[in-house]
Amino acid sequence: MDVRVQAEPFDPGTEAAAFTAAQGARAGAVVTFTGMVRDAEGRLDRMEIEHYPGMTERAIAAIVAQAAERWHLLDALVIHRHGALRPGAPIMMVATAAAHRAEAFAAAEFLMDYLKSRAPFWKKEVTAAGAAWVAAKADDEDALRRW
Amino acid sequence: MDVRVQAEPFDPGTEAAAFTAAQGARAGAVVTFTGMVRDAEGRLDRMEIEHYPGMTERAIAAIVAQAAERWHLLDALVIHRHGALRPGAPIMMVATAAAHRAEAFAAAEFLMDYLKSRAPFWKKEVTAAGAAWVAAKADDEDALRRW
Amino acid sequence: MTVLDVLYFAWVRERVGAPRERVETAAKDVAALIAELRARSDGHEAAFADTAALRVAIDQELAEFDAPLAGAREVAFFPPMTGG
Amino acid sequence: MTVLDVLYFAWVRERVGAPRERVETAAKDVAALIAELRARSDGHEAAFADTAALRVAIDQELAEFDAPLAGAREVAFFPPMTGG
Repeated sequence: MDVRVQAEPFDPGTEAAAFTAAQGARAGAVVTFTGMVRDAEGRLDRMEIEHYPGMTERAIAAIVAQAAERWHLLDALVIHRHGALRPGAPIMMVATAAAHRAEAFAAAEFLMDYLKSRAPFWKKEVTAAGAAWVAAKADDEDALRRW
Repeated sequence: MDVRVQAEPFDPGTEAAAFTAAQGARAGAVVTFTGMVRDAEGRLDRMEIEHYPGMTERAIAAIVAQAAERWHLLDALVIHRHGALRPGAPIMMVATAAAHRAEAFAAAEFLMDYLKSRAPFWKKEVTAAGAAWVAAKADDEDALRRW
Repeated sequence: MTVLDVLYFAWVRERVGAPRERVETAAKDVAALIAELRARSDGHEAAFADTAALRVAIDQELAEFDAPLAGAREVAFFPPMTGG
Repeated sequence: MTVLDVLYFAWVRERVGAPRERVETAAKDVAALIAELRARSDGHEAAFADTAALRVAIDQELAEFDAPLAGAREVAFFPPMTGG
């Protein structure tokens, strides 16, 4: 289990390759999720991500431990960036390895739902017109109830 | 949308990196699934995968088109190997790109459920003790009903 | 009478002893075709003994056992699929 | 009286005008602490005007507004989180 909270960029493909290769023949299924800075209208200059050093790592480690136990994960990885990110840049990724696909998918979705609403990150969008904090979505809070 | 049915090995990390990079800033979420030859007990010599050339590509293309429309996918990739595969080797992968995580996850799970039971592949496990066709699981048939 | 390409996969292929054969038939539907194929050899008989364990595709589309064969050119028999 | 490190994040930090401050307080719970903090400045008042929009963590664990502060060393206020 590996949790990294970092300002530095990361390459999701390189991480996915290393994670998958590390599983050997124990795992039958690896799921990865990569979240990118979205800017469909091309109006974003950058996304600024603030976090709560210390609590961030604790909160994520607790979520990962919960997922690992519930879905018998063979391995899990969470990487989350903070600082200023350009449109299209990977913000974060989650990877899960399990014997079968249902566990790997469920654990990855659970981790994402918890990271969205329970890990202390705050996103701010900066455009030519100014800066605005991204509001939490009711959907994201609702998503937690299914677990 | 890209569908590849091949005997050659592939590298899930390289594919994931290329797929993610190709999305630019339109996509907010990329999900990948990689299925590997599992051999927890170390008794497997190889997995042999037979398929129905022609029908395989048609069936997968139809499944991908359905997923793309239903979840507004920006992109999708399916790679599936046939022939003889060693323990730990990637058998297949699915990647989906969408604006938001829920769509990317749902489409990837849907594609996996359909590939399991509706794409014409058959797996045979070869051990020192002999060879046996893998039986379809009732679970896999049930998994289709949720869609 | 029409001529069909009949294809076999996985253990169906192994029991029949061949991956494909050309079959001249007047069978109206899949079930009638199966009845004809079973009589061909002991291997065919073994392959078609339990049709509940079989799936069929007509011209590369999954079909039911009562599907008509009018216009069909290729019929394939195989066990439930185990992809992914 | 105890001394707490009080931390602010995102727009709470911007309104207060500082990322953290040391606060000497006898507040028994989070709600009482908020009542004291609001009186510190117009910025604090703006930050705490709508507590429904706020979340609180005590010693880096999410907590409720009626949580006791006994033994606490670090209290953080911030908007709902938007990670992932």
